[in-house]
Amino acid sequence: MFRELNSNAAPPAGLRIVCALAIVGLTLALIAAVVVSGPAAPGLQAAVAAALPHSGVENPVTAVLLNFRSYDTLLEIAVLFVVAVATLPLRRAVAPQRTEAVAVEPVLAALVKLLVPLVVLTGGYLLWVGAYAPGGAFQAGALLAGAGVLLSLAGGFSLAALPARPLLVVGLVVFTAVAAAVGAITGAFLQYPVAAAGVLILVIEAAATVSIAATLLLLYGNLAEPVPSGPLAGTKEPAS
Amino acid sequence: MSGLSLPALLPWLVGLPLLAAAASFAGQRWVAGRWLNAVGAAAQLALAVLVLWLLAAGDSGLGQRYTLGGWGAPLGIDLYIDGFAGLMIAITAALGFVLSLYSCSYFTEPDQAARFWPLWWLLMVALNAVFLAADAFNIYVTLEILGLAAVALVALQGGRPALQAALRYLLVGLLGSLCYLLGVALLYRAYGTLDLAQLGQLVHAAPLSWAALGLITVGLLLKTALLPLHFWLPPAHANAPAPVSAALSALVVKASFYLLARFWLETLSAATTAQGLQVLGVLGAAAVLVGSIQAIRAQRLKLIVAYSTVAQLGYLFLLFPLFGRPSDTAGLGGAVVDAVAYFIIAHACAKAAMFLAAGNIQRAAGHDDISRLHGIARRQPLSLFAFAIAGASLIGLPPSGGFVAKWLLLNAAIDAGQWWWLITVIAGGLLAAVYVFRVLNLAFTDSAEQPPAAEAQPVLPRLLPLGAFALAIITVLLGFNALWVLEVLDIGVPPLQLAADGEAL
Amino acid sequence: MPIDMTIDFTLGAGVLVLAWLSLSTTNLFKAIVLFISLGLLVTITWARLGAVDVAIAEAAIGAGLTGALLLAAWRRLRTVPGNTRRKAGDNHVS
Amino acid sequence: MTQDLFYSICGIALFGIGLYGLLIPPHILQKILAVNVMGTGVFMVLIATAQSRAPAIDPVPHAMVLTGIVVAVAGTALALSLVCRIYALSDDTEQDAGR
Repeated sequence: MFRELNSNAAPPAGLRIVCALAIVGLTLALIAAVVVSGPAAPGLQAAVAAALPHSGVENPVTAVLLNFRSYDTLLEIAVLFVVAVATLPLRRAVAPQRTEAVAVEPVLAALVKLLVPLVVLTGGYLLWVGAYAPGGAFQAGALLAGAGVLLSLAGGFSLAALPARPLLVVGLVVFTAVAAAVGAITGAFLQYPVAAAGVLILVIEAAATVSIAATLLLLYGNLAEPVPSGPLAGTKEPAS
Repeated sequence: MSGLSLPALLPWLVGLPLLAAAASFAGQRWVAGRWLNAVGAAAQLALAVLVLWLLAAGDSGLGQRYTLGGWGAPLGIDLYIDGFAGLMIAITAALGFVLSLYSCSYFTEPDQAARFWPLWWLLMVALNAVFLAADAFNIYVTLEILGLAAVALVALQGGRPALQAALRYLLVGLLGSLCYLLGVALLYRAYGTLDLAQLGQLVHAAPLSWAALGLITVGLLLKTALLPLHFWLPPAHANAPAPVSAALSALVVKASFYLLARFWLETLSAATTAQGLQVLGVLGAAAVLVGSIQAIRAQRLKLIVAYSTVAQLGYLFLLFPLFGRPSDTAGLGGAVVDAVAYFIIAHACAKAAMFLAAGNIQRAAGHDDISRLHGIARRQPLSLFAFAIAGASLIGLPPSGGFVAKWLLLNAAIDAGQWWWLITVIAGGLLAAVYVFRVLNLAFTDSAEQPPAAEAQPVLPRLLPLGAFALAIITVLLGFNALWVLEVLDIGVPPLQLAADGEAL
Repeated sequence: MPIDMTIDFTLGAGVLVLAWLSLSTTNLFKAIVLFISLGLLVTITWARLGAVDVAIAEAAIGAGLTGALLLAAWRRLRTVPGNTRRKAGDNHVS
Repeated sequence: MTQDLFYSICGIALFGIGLYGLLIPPHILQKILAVNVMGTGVFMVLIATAQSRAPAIDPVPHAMVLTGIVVAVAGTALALSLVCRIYALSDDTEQDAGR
């Protein structure tokens, strides 16, 4: 089923038809289950609205992500960390030695120089505004990563120059540390004191933003500039 | 009560390995520091033992909840521990400790070690988080950590077979997660909560419940590698580094099985049917037979052990038909759950011992092609001995954990009046004997054209055979300490049901 | 309201058609571009359903970053003729 | 037909299309795309469910989808890096295709 990595041979028509019929049947059954079960049950919006004044933020989605269900978000940052660890190139010595330097157009470079501070600023704004309106750490982190991609495209900087390890891990460390520290004060892991909740959430989000941006940038960098990694450290394709 | 309260320790079962992951990542240039990981694993073991002890000493004999963030379900997320969860955490910590010690000697190349340890700790995070989870969406996130960390660990070895196995494992894992998530989405649509206990009270037999149950089941079966969906497991488990194979077979597949048991027998039990339970049992029985036969036919040592995992997982699914449909939301307990939980633990120890032994042999011989492993017993006596003991446990020979586990399972089958499962259990034992003795037979006979001293065999660090041996010893010890394990298991089960079980016994 | 339903049906049908085209084409580059367009259409859908937070994340991560990753991978698969197979460390477990 | 029911159905259909794409098409990159399409389908069901409680929109599914999007990009990135590593190791991808 998942055997072929890269073949262009289509599976036999019979198999495709059986597969398609099975999936159509399954899909219709699921749709039927949803249709016959009538309107959705009342959700948690009332509970969220009631607890929102004690959450330290005004945006309900941020309140859910970073306060009510912050444990999920902590583990989600751990998911990103898994992928960062799994793909982080280990040997700096053989880092990118691209012979053909990317020919950077002066217009593009100038445009990027103008654009990047703007993107970074927008990222910071998104991070801050997440407490009140749509926005937050993940959106801000993605924007910052976008700025990094732009910069590297313009040849402005090399991803290998970043102090990657501390940046990648800071979100997880700060989040866990705050979770444990507030636990010592309030008695429950991840329970912020109400008065400090807004500030603590902003601290966590700022650290998370840095790690998210660094991770996303790393993931892009790994694919865009082929750096040998891990056990394959010797198998670098010749720079031709 | 003293200042030590059990629930307050629960978040540390997740927090401690999380911090260890971050620390081992930040300090990965420090080669000598790898032994600190063993210290961390010892701390995790101590924590798990403390939790188990407090759980067993608790006067209420009830499961314990912990509200993260102080909100409480359904708005917040809770952690929940009962006897079943406690034992899973304990076996995770115990195996985690032995495997960590082993890994300190196994991963000597700095690059590999630097990547292994953070991933290893994240695997521990995910396992503990799965066993403590009380929230359906939280389980999705923990399953993703578990799946991605496991894939990254399989890929650690490098080399085309390992990478391809990892890629297939990843795609299957993602498919499983998404099926599970769609099931959770439908549950939330129908009942408006994600908390497992609340869902357990709200769920009733309805089309949307059945759809959710089906999706969750398929998703988790993919991750547990039950028979028709097992195709990804042998290559992934056989091509990973030895301690990773051990953890995958012993713990990771059990995590999704644990969730299946929770969903079928607790949370969604109102939506299950007796036929569905029987189908799971039949698939399990088929897995025992097919997996064993493929193990007999396999040509590589680690592949034999991996197919054996497919077979042994099949036994676990006898839980479903034997447990039957609970008349009310009674909690997971009783003789059948005891038998299956005991089986999980016994198999975890035996299979980990086997994978470590196989890994030692592979490292010493430079390959694990069993047609060229003649006389390996002379060169790797301790590893072979560990393999033999673990094999005896898989077959179900006394005195071993595997013997007690099968004996409990047979009793449960007779009590449930479903004697036909006996055939599977006995046939599975005989088939296991065939593949275990096939290996032992080769290992103890010298082949004619054996060049004894022609190739200098690398000397393994002392810890590697000792690790395998220690796990084999634990497997035997388990056989002598069954009662204590069974007592812990009944925590969180209402006394009424226990009394009923007592009469049945 | 008829206008509302028109918008919804257009969005829904557009999403399904783009998904199908993206997965059924044999041209990889086209598939990726179609997938990115799908992400943008989905972003509009999220915004229409009142999920502005999700829409921002989808545009930035779901469509933008995933698209960039896919294009980068596609370029590597196309341009790197992986002909430097190293024998050591490759086949020792096969 | 209400808006939330319509988008729930679209979401499930998207899930089905993705599933077919995961099982059938020839190229690994398209399988990775297919997983993402399936994910989008699930997200659509969740967002439709959140919207069904209008005018008060339920933020919990939104938070779940935000988490899901990040998890999806993590999985995608890991898959792509594995694909590229496998590709860099192979002489001839066609030759190993049938294994």
